Amino acid sequence: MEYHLLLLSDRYPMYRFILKRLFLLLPVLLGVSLLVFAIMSFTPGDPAQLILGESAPAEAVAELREEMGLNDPFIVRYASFVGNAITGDLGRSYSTGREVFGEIASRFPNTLTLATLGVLIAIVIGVPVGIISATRQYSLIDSSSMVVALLGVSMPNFWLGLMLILVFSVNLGWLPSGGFSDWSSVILPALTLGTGSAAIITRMTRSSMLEVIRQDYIRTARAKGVAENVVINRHALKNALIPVITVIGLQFGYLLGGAVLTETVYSWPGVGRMMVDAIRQKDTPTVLGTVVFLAAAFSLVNLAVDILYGFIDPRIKSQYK
Amino acid sequence: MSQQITADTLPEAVLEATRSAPKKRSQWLEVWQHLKRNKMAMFGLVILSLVVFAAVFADLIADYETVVIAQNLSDRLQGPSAQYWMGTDEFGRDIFARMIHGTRVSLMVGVLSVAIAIMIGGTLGAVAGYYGGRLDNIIMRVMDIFLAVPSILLAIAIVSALGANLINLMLAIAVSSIPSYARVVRASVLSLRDQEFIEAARAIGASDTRIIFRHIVPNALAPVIVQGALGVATAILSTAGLSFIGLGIQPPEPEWGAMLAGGRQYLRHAWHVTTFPGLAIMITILALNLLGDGLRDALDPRLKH
Amino acid sequence: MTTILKIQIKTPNNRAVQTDQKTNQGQPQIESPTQDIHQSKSSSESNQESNQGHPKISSPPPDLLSVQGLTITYEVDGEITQAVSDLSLTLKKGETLGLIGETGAGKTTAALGLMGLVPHPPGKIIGGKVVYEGEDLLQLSEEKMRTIRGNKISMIFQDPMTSLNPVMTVGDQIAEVILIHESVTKSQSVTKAMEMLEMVGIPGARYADYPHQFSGGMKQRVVIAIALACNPDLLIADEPTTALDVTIQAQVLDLMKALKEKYNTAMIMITHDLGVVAQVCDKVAIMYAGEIVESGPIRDVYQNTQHPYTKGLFGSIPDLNSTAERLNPIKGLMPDPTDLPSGCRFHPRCPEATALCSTVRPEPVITNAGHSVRCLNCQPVPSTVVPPEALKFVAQESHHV
Amino acid sequence: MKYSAKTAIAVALTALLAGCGGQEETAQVRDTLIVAQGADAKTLDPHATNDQPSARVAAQIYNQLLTIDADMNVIPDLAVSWESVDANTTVFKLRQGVKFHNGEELKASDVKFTLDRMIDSPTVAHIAGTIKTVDVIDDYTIKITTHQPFGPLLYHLTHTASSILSEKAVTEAGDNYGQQPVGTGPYKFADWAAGDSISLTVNGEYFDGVQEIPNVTFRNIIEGTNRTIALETGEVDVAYDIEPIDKDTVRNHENLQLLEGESLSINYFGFNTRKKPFGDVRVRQAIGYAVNSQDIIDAVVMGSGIPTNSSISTRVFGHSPEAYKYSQDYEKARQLMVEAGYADGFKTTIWTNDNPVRVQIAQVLQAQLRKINIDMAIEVVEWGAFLDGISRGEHDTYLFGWVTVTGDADYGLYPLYHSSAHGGAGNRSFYTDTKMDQMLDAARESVNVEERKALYSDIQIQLQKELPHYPIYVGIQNVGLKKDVKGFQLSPAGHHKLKGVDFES
Repeated sequence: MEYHLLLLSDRYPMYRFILKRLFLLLPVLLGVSLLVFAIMSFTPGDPAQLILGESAPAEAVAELREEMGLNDPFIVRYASFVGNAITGDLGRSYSTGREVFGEIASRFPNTLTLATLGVLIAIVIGVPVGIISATRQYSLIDSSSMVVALLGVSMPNFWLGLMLILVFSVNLGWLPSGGFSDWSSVILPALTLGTGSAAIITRMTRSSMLEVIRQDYIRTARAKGVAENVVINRHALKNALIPVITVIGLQFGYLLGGAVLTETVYSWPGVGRMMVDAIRQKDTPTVLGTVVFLAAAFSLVNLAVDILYGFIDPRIKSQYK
Repeated sequence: MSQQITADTLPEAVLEATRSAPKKRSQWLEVWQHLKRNKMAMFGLVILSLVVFAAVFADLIADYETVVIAQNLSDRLQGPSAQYWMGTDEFGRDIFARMIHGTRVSLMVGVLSVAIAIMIGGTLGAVAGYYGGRLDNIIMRVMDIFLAVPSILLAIAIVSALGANLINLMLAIAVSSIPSYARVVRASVLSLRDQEFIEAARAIGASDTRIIFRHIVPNALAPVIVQGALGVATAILSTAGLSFIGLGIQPPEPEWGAMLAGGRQYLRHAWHVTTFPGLAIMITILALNLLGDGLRDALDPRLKH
Repeated sequence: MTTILKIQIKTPNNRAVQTDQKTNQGQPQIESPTQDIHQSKSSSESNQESNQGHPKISSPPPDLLSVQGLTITYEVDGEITQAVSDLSLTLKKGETLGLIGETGAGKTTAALGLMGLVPHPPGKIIGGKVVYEGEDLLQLSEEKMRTIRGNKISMIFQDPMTSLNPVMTVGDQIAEVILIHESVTKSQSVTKAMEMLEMVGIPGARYADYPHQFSGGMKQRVVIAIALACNPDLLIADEPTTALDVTIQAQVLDLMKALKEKYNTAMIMITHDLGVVAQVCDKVAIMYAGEIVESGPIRDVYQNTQHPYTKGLFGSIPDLNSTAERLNPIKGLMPDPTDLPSGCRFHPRCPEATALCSTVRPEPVITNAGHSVRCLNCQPVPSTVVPPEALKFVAQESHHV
Repeated sequence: MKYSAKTAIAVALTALLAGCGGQEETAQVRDTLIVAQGADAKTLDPHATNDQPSARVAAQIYNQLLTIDADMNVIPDLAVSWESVDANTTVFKLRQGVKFHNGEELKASDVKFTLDRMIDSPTVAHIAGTIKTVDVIDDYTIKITTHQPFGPLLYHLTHTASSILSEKAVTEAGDNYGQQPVGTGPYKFADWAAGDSISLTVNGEYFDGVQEIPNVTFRNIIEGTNRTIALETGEVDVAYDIEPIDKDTVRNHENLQLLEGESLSINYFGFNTRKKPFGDVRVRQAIGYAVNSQDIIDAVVMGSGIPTNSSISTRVFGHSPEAYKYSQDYEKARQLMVEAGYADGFKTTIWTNDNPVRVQIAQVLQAQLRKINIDMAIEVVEWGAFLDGISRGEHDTYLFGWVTVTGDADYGLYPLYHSSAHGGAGNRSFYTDTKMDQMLDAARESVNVEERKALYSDIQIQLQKELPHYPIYVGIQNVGLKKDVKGFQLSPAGHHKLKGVDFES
């Protein structure tokens, strides 16, 4: 997809490429943190008031503001955040008093588990359906599997989640309705997340596959007498996977941070939920920590995807070297 | 005689057929012709027409003041009946009437938020792509930053700073999709920028603004339209999501997402409260997706037969 | 079936037979379509008779490939495109046929038709036969057909840049075809693939390299190696040198020529380069708007060009046997294949067109020049040349329009 | 690909089936009481927060000097007795031999440390009220002195924010104390999976008897519907705050029971008396006659509320039954509107945060006020901005709630109506009335129970006349439990103590 970025690294060894990408990440993270800091500072809502609750006398609020350093100029506060962040200190949550980094670290595995399983489900559904759909374009199978795949993305996530709970927890009693007890509790949330991504992966696989099976080298393979399923699985799939992997990467990144509704429905203790709660509590350190962390995770996933390309597409790999 | 064929992947005769066609018909007519043959896309279009129809004639179907927002607390959470086709909600309001009027709001939020995003994102993308260099770099890095900030934070920020009303809601949804339109438009502009007809326009002394808006934008429109159709779907879903976390439309205005999110506690006791808005959202979004996919196929010569 | 072929052999090619048949009927020029259909029906019956009547005509080498009335359409957006109409040709072992035509004339589609690779949908073979070693390929199961593709009949595609799978090593791509068609082990196929590489002038050590590491000419050599790896009887080369730069073109062409001679492979060379045809082909067929308008032995056609289109084609090429005095391109464009002109498909552009040309569809005739031409203005040679039995057979082939 | 896809599906299905099996096995062992509530605790440092979810957990870990019984009487807890030395001074005798979870013995120094720390904490200092000094008399005796006489002192000492901490534990833990709480309560802190659950284990040295159930887990189940579902599926034993619509489901379920009780919380409709036309008492009264609380209770909370005549619940000390109770009377309302010069009504807005219950209340109010030509737009404001906006008086009218956690009228009335508490401190109606200020001050400073009762009665009567707030209803709280959970008692303040809860065997 974005080959031009990779081309920049032509003739550099792989590690230089990675370093360069990590280096490019810094200004984005700095920009993100500045934007978030500004949003948190200049939108209504006083963190001190929120901490103290509904019955806080004005003096108490003022005192707390002073104590929290909220009266310092914006630049001073931002600089001190960045200064601390560089040393790995993301500060403490306004509302819980916990170290932000520690809490992210304790919740991130949950988010990662959920996102990984969600993406796996999406791949298991999306890639085969996309291939079948593409190889039988405009057939009944194509139309019906696309409609089914699209239904996944057409349902508001929380609604789908509630329905799944009703079916699998209440009526069938097979799976827990929420929380994070054992690994069976991850199935429903992952399914909820996965169906949305499955539709996107299906669509991408289908259109990528449609494009690839019209390529000359597929005709060459057929002209060689290669059996059709081998044409698809050996010759077409690997080529078609490159844009699909991009989408999978994007979806994975998106699921890492965008699973708020699902996390709420299933009371899943993830980072997304933590972020939204923090936003609503005006808990600036937590918001900054989670957003920056998720943005970094998102970028790293994309970097991993770019590296993965190299293993699939030798043309790209040669550019790393 | 043969240079053109090297890049193409279809048999010559087919290419010849598609190439000679525009002589007879305008480009959009051709897209329409292609779309017309895509059953799924037409299904989507029919659904959407019904939805638009409902939106346009909502007032004729049910009066806003006396039916849509009128509470009838003695008829709370009634199931579907001859009087209330889709039952009533927790205030005894007619869900059918609210669904019909909700079409307006849902569509308006969907379409306008996408329009806002296209206008802002498209302009930024066009400028970035057309001028390139430093400006491009700055614009796109800022877009990257916006892309990395969770849309929910942007939405909450806008709603809490500017207040929760329809316009701000649309703005909140639009903001988070600006970067993706900027990217799409920039990519098309980049591919168009150095083409000969642009050179020609420049040679006859057309201004940059004229070149961008008269020559580049119309040609970059196709991917934006596809993205836009899918974007409307996403916007409707986002509205529902924002309603879920409590930042939806202002009550008592009916809106599908808000009806769905608001009715979720009745899911097990009064199925009709969430089922109808849920189905409406689902079918509309399905229709938008089918139409969007159909448009993509129709606009992308590579996927044509 | 076989016998039919044998009968045909007596004539220089199908076209000749056809011509005579028309002449026999008397007034081909004013023949109406209905009559044509009648004729076809009756002739197909007589075909049966002729089949039985001449079972033992024999001797010259049999045709390796005989294509009869191949007709292929594309359906795009509900519009039917006649990509190939009523195409017939024959090829003997070792022979090379040049198929010439402008872009869009239907050459590639015809070739894909022979391979059974017309993309379906949108393409569809709606009539004709492709008889290869006595079997109609169009009737074969896909599975059976696969054993022929890449094995007995191979194809070289136009653009080497896109013909190779970018994510497989070139060696694997060669070895694959060997592994499919020959009962060898994996390692044997690798050895053979390396030999093939060497044979097309690429060091075997480059087996594990990927296509993007090769130049265009080298890639085409790889494609040739794939095509020839199983020692096919027939090689279809679809503009194999068009995408290459001029110096490389000659090398690749020489290579193909050498290999073809070495293995005695028959070849259909699709090209629009008349020079290439002159260099390698024994026979030539010129296509226009999906039809073969003129065909015959290469010297015949080059030296005694009959069809106005062929004349124009030669006229548009500088200095070819000084047939034309100055560069003289053909006016107009190829017709829209979804909306072909009535009568002769070339008439709107033809400098020699008469009123009749716009209404009557010409059938191929053997002219005085000794080869087949599809033009109303060309007088057929007297009917005596062709035995009547053969005529009947050909009549049957010509009704697929 | 086909094969790998099939395999993956097979694996997923197996996983599904295996998952079901696994769950049944774990349900066998009953050594843990699982309690579900709607949010995770923020911190278990009682001085760092004042939110209900935290208090509900902290209530199991800590004790206060005094506590309130189910009938709202102040009874001994860590203090066995107390004595009022003078209007400003009270002396408490501590229970002896009480051990903190870290093994330290409770001493008067811990109490002094705790109360001093409380006064210093901006979050909870207002609960410490007017405490001036805390003096250690001996290891088991402590003297609390207030700035001025403070009637509700004893009630304030029952608040979870007044929980007694171990000086040693707090000092050792430093900034992390909120995640490593040490108390004297029946359960001690074991583990905290942030955002998910908090585990407690039984305190084997609890002074008031060791609990039967060895472990308690507080689980965070955000969606109300899902708490009921978890209760039905047996994933939890106790679920707090069952959605009104789900109450019958729980009540009628063969394995479940529902406990309900009047709470200390009130929902009110407030008017910004600084803004036109709400400065006019006739307009406020007109609204009082236009509103029908029962309709709101029925429509929004399915009957889980009691129409009221006061800003404090009947269970709060000082509640007066004598204050005027408005009932819907459109005639009277319209007449008052005419008198106030608003015969044609007016346009206004109501602010509410995004709490669905409040948003729904706003919609019913909107419909009811339309009857007297008040066109009221609903402004749903995000919590932070809401609190900020109404504290600054940007609103016309607003919906809010108040929980008189201490159980004493002072806590429920003083911040809401005293002119010194304008804005964030509680008086978001910006109600200003010198006489009201005087009465509130007098009631606060009196240490005479009867005198206070009389004063509060006058205050409430006056408030219903003035109507700076229209009190809509007193909340009825509920808890859903499995039938085999015995001994559970509702605490009116909402932080139910699990002491004495056991499984029926």
